[in-house]
Amino acid sequence: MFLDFINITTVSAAILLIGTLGIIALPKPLDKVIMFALLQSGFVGMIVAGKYLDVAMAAAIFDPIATVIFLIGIIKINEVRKNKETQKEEGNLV
Amino acid sequence: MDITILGQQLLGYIPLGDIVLYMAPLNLFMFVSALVFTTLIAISRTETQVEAEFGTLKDRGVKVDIKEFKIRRFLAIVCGLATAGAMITGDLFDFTLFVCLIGIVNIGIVSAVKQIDVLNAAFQYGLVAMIATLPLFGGAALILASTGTISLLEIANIPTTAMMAFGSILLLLGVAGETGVAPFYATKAEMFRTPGSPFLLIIHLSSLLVIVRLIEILLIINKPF
Amino acid sequence: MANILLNVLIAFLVGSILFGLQRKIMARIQMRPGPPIIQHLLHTLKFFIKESSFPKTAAMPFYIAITAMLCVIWVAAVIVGPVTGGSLLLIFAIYALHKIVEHNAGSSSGSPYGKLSCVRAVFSAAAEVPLFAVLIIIYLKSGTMVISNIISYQTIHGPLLYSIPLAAAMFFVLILSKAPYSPFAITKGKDIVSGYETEHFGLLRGYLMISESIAWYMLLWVFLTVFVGGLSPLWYLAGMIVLTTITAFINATTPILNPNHSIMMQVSFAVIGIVGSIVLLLYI
Amino acid sequence: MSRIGKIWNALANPKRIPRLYSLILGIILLAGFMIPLALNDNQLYPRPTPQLQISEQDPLAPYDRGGIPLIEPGIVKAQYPQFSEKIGFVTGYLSPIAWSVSNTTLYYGTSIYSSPGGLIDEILYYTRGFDTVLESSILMMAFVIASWVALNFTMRREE
Amino acid sequence: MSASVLVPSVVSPVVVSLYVPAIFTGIIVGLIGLLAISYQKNDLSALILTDIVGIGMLILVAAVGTDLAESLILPGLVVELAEIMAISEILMSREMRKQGEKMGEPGKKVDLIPLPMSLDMEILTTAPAFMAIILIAYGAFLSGFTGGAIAGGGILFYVISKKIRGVPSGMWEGVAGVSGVAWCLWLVGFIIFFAFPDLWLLALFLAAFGIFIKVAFKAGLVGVMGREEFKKE
Amino acid sequence: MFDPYIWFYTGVALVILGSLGTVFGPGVKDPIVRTLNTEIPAVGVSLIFLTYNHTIAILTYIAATAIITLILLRAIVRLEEMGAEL
Amino acid sequence: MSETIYLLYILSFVLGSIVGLVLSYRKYKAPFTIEKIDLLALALSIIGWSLALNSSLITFIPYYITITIGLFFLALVLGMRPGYGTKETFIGIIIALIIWIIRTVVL
Repeated sequence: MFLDFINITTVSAAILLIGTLGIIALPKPLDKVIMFALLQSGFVGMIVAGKYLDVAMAAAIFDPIATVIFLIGIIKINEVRKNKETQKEEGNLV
Repeated sequence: MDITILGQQLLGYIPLGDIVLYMAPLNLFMFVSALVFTTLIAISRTETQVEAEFGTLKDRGVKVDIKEFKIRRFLAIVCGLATAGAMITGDLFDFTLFVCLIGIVNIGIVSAVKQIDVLNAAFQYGLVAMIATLPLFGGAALILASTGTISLLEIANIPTTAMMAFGSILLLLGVAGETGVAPFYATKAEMFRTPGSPFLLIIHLSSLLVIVRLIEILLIINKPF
Repeated sequence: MANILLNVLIAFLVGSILFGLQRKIMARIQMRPGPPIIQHLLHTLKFFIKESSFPKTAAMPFYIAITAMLCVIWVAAVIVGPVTGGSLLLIFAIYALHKIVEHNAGSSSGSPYGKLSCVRAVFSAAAEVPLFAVLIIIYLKSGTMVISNIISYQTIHGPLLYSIPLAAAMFFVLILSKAPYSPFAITKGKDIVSGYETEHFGLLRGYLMISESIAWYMLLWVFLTVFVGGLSPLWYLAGMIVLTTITAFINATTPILNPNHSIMMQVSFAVIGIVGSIVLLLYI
Repeated sequence: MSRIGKIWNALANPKRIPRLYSLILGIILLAGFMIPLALNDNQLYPRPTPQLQISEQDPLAPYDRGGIPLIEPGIVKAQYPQFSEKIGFVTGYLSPIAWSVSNTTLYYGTSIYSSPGGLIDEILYYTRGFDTVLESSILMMAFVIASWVALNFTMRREE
Repeated sequence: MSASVLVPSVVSPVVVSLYVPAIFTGIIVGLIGLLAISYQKNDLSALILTDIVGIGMLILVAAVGTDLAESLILPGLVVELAEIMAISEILMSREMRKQGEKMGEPGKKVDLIPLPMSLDMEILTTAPAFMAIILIAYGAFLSGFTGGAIAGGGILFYVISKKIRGVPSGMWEGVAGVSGVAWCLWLVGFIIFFAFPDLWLLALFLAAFGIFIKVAFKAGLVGVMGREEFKKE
Repeated sequence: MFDPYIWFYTGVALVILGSLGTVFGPGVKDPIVRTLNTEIPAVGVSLIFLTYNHTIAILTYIAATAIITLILLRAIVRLEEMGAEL
Repeated sequence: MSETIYLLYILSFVLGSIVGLVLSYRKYKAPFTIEKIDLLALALSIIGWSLALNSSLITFIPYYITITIGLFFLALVLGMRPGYGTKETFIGIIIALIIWIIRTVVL
């Protein structure tokens, strides 16, 4: 039966692949971070399918940490770039 | 264990669990000389480089300041000890780890300087060292996979297969990258322009001794008959 | 003990005389009278009665110890080689140490010339690749690393010079690079005064020169032993004179190369030698 | 000759070295596709088939190697058992917390065996302890270097 | 359970059958990374790409599929982490010096644009303490390398999201000192292991917790480094 | 016995796709995009570890990846801030 | 034992060269000008080379002593200051070779 193929492993695999394609295809960093969350959830699903609950737990805790680190980095770099832009414009005006 | 390695009688061994450090004359010689050089470095001052100044007739002395001196001496001593360890270890993976340690410490010894060119060379050398972890550990893992052991004393009795030969080629490239020998020497030669002769000695010493040791290991792995 | 002393003395005296011979031959090729053959030896002895002085900029215990080290390692080489017939690998380890000591003798003085020589020595470490290739080829051919076994292998199968000529050629290039005034002698080129020896005076210079003489003797000895086989002392002497003469001819007629080119030339020789030797090993 | 000389000079530029190195390494890695590769199944420290222990509802899966804590050593196939007197004891040991965890749940084997005692500790600290000394030395040295550079050069300082 | 299930005498056939695909994957990944580096002009990109090469190495080691392989992965990981850390610092130091030279003051520090940290994320005000406590507790339970890395991740996260600016140098030295002491503890543990195997339990705990403290604190200091400011006293 | 194969080949796919994405993907000239893309092979390699039941290695690797990411991002931000031309 | 003998040879050669150098500097003040043959040097050279190459002719002294003495004499001439002693050495070598050929080939 076709439905037999729908279990936690295959679903997670599908999510992982979607996340992968999303991260690669979407050019904007913030979109990538969202797809990255998808990727991580697929990964946690995979570990759960392997019945290693403690590993899944740790992965689940580190998931937001990685995301936050990315967010901090992206926000900071955007700010830096914006600052540079304004500086350049000011320079042009002067 | 009464074994001869490459025609040399084993003078003794130090077992640390599965990792057996063994001492044949070659290994012992290199071990002792690495330690001697390390001691020398530990007790030496650094030299002052004299450079001519532009525009005047004066000379300028380039010195290592005390803070830099301390950290570099520390790293140099660690590097010397790592080299000494790499000389007598009887375990392939242990050897690769020693080589890695040597690589990172070598980068450190020059990273404390201030010349841009030297820093650039250190960075490029660092890149090579990082890339080299692939062949280094990968080669060791291939040898492990094909022989089922990473103890050199055991590998010495196992006939060579193509896979072991491939693994040892990777190992060679890995060590070449980590220690910066030919033809990847250019990054290193640039690093040698900075003052601090005793510390630079250890960079060069470690790479050459490790290469000699690697040749021994390659000969142990690849038997022509 | 007496045996060691004897061999070291022989190595020192013969090495010095060979250096002198080399200078003489080079001079004659260049239409100069040249110094007497004994000149290099006298030169070495002279430094022991000169005053020793140390540069203010030197890295202190290190600067002195390094010359002693150079002497010690070559004495060790004599012990491994002619005295006990030990492992070939050990001799190459000693050679590797020699490179290091040579390079740091240059840099520890603080002189810019020494420094340049040191940088060049690191460059020329690249030229040691053929050395290790030679080792591997010898091992693949004879199946042993012990000098006395290599000699007995050659008494059965004939000199290795005929079966692995390219390895011998690579080794000869190495010997050439150690000869003074050779196209590969970038560490002692006259553009950097005396290279790593520039700032060593008196006793220290004497030690350096002694070890260089022993080194030259040992390199030739290893070449003859490994590629021709066990010879009687007279034939060793003859072989060494022949090799010295050949290097003298090459040195007298070629200019010193730019450091990069010198290294890459050696590396190119090495590539040809290694590939050629492997092909020879496989198909013959 | 002059062209060769140019190439030789170019090779001495530090920036080209990592590129050159990776190119050479890549070419050599290609050989890996042509060489017959096979895993020798007679390995040290073998482990059961993946997922076998967990599907048998073993609370210590996937790192159960037998043994009774402090009484009987676990089974370990080391290289030189003669050099490790207490081999297997580390594997057989469970710390009190780990013991209680293993009695309550089936799916915490990894955590149990990461806590003191257990297989990885056996390998990391006992039979191959020297490796661990080295790897953490590598970490420490890298940290010394990085923090020294950071403190002295790259971090912004408020004097 | 029977002993043969617990520890078989040979590697299981599943692992053997997966070996060749795994090795090929490792080699392909390595190749992709290496070829990318070989035509990469940008130094920073080359640094990021070495990460990919490192992943190739991890696959090659993991494919052996024994306990030994697993314990060999850990050094590989550590080496990767350590080298990236050291080299990125050197890269930054180089660029700062370059900038300084461009401004005509060789060797002097660059005047950077002061950057206010405008991070008003909800997660950074409520979560850090909680998550850090969970991670540190869990890491302490795990101990060893793994525990160290996990607890270190927690400390790092906490430090990076704290609001105070400028880390006092005393704290840095203190933490580094503690980790040095832990290192000694752990070395003592090793010596006991080899010298007095009868005290293996003590040795085990010394080793496991020594390395835990060490790795955790080091990783925490990475977080300090990430905050960019350093208050010199 | 079916699961490990799915894990393994998903992992393989992720690793290869991810590394290709890191090398050629759209917008990888921007280092931050490149760093984000390296997360894909990291997850892939974790899946390969999972196949072999290297669970402790997974735990360590997850934590180490977070730290590596932080280090790389710090370098990227700093270099951008300086306006370095590499 | 044989190594001791070779050391002896080398030492005598070195000493001979040094003595030759010193003596020739005493004797000739001008560098590299004299074209005529120095009879003393010629005699020494012939004796030296003949003794060194044909030591077996003299049976009542151990061969190594004759060779040592021969080496000393030939080194005396060979080691003279640049420009001197060359012709004498060549004549010495030729005569010694002729004796050697007569001794081994003809007889």
